[in-house]
Amino acid sequence: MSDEIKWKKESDMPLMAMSMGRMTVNKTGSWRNLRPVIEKEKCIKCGICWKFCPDVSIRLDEEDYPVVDLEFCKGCGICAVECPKDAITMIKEE
Amino acid sequence: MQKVIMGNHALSWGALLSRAEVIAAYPITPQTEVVELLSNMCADGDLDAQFIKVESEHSAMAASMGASAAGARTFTATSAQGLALMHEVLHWATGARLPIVMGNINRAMAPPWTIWTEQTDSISERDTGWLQIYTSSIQEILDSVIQAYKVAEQVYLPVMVVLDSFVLSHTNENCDIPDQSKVDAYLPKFENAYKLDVNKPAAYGGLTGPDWYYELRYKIQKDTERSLDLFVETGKEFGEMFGREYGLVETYKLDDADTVLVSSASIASTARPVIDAMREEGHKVGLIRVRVFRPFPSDLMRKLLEGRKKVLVVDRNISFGMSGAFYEETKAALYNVKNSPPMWGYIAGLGGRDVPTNVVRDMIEQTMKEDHPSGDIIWIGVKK
Amino acid sequence: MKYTIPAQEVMCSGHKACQGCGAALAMRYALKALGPRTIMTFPACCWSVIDGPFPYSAVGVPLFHTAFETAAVVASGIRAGLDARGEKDVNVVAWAGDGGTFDIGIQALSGTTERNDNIIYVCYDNEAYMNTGVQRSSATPWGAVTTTTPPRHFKKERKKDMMAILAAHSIPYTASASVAYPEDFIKKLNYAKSIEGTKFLHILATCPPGWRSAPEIAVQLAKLAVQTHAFPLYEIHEGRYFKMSMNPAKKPLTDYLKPQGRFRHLTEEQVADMDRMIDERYSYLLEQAERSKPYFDAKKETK
Amino acid sequence: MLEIRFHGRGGQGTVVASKALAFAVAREGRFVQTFPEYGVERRGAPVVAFTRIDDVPIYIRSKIYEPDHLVVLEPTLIGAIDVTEGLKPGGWIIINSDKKAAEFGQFAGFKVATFDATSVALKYRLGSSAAPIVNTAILGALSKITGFVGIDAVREAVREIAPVKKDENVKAAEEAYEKAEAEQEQS
Repeated sequence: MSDEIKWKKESDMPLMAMSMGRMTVNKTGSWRNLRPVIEKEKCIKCGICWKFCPDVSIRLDEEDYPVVDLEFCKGCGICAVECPKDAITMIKEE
Repeated sequence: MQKVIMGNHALSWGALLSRAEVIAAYPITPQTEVVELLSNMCADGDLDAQFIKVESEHSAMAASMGASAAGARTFTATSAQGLALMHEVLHWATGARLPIVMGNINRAMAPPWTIWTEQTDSISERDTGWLQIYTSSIQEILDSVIQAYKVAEQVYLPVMVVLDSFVLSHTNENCDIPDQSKVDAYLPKFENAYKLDVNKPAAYGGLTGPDWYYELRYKIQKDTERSLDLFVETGKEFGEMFGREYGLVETYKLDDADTVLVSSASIASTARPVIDAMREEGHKVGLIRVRVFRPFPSDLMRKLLEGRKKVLVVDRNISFGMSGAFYEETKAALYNVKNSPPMWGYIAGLGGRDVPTNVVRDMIEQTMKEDHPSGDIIWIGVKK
Repeated sequence: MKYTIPAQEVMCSGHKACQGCGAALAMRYALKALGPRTIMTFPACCWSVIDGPFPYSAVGVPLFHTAFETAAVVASGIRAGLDARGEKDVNVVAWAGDGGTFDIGIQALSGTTERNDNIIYVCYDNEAYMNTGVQRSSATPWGAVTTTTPPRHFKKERKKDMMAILAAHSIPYTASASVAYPEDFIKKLNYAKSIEGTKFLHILATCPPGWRSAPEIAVQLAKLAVQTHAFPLYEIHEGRYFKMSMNPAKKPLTDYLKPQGRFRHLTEEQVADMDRMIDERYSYLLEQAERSKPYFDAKKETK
Repeated sequence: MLEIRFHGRGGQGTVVASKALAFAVAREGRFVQTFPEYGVERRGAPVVAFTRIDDVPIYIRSKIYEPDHLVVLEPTLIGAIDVTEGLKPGGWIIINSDKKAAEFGQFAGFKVATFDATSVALKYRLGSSAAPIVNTAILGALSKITGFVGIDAVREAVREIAPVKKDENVKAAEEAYEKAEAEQEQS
């Protein structure tokens, strides 16, 4: 349900302003100036970065290491501040 | 079942027979008996509905929106200041395409404080997208609530059933209360295809830009226009089942009439014996009672009025700086017509000023006497 | 890994919240607790925009956008509609900002609460009208600058005590929570879910643009609000019995104020004034909690 | 069409009297319309109510200015207001009074009948002695005197409309029906 909805005419639309898809069509990664980079060696897999991400842009892989979804990460930097091991650094986007 | 009931109770009975599932209402004179009877109907178990006793009319409409959005058949009632307080959410109910039915008792607006009848309250809401039925008898009030749901639920638009304060709301009259089983057959249980459903999560009413808002409004207009046919169809079907047919307008002795009185609600009702009396004297006068005001039946009015000698429209409402609403709309409908008759626009009965037969007669006679109306607005009976 | 909060995500990425938005975090946590069998209604608030434009939505649950002052009563209506149709196991949640709760929506909220309608009302409080560009609300704290309370005329009125107003309706449960303490937040929502009646949650939601603070310290600031006693976390049961959710040793108020541009104009004296107000309120809460102890002890015993 | 106007004081059951008459007439299969002159009058103030009766549906929706008949539930109103205003010549004036009809000499040209509905109301403890509710008794009297409606229909209507003391109200109507006499004073 994350595909962009493209209507051509009014008859394609629902009766009222009713959502037909999810906001995952909106790739908020383009908002970012700073990008979080995770140093796996320092990571203790506590999940705190995952927990405090307002954009649901960090998931934990099979080994519980955090992975940043750069398609959506807005680069707010909360993960870097909250990380108890300073394992996340915000670096400038090119 | 034959009963003598008051207009307000006819609204309650209409809601009961329509099996309203949620009622949210706030008391206001002259509407209180509507909610009192409904409360008792719920308390006695005659009506299996949730009754939300809200803290304002604004909340009455807002709660109705929530309930209707959740898929429940929803009823409320108000009047005048209460309706005005709802204004914002009246638009909301339309935009959200919620088939709510509301009774509105036409009471004049304050200040000064007043409780007597006038249509300016509901006329002020004519642009909210609510369909409006103006009733003229106790029976019609009850029947209109049931028909209102039938139309509302097909076009997903809210309907206002309007009645005059006191002249209808507090008048007791013979009324046939139809059998529940027959009403159930006429108005089956409603399944809202767009209800809030955890199994089909969707957001309703989210921010919409100029790229699609325009089309959403187009859809409302199209469905509002469609409701014209639906009012006719459902009114006919109602006639077949219950022996009382309803349409967009009611005509009386119109066929060969060269002078036609157009009015609504109780004034149009009082006009009937006047037409009878004048017909007996040989005057070719006829009557159109506009029942459905929104959507305005422009085509039908054109058909009925084209080529007549004279038309007078009597309004119990006023759009200050212009004229009466029924006059405005009738005139607008006839504008591009070749044989458009001259049209007199009378303002009568504001604030509950009684409009007895002799006043109706005065307006018809004045119209017959003059070649052309002297202006856009003619006040009748102002104490000068 | 042992998750301290539910793993399930109902809210999705792609929403339109600002960087470091506390309101977005609040929604994420709330939906973790509430789950997909939830229907929400939003009045005008940041979330009217955050959720995304038609035809998209981020919350993942049915949502009715409504007029500014109607959230509580629309929730009442939804509940009545569901009840009328026999759908009992759905959470009905009004989700509103501080403007829609403390100011324009208080009448409808009072009505819903007085009827004790079975809904959860969540106020995510970012302490001003952030959606319209940071104008003062009655939830704006004393001392803060907004676009309608400029530095020379900063807000001179204290923040309205909404919890007390709600509690005065004798509703079963009112609680404050913070995006900095998601476990506590979720625990409170779980409790709210488990009981009938109107439940009110007051969430402090950091707003980096409105508070003139850096987005990366959003969670830190929310934490400091609790640690400096500016935004205490507590519950009120049955409108009378108070319980502190935590009682941290007080950190200097300036730790909380300094990183926020909205308090930058305050003199040392003014900060001291603010501190006194905070202490006054905090000690009142402690007193209430002390007084309420027998109630909670008895509750524990009966369990 | 018959048009009847009721005069009384707020709290006496004037509006209910007009309604009860309509209810009774409707039970006989005729068309009725009844409504109070709506104001914001409180208890004790003079009130007016109207009933229309016809064999065909009633469309006129204005007040009654020229009633065919009058019912006066409160005799002290006579003199205080012009109760006969607009009354058609030869119309009935049914007055709740212990006086003889002949004593209402001012109503020349009308048919006057009196009945002491207050005593009957008090006997059945309808209302209080300060404010007896006389409507059901006066209706019984009206049925007997004018024949506008049969006592059977009155009985049923009273039972339907009386909020409390249904039996007592029915008895009051019946007793009034038995005792009332169509004595008239015409001059």
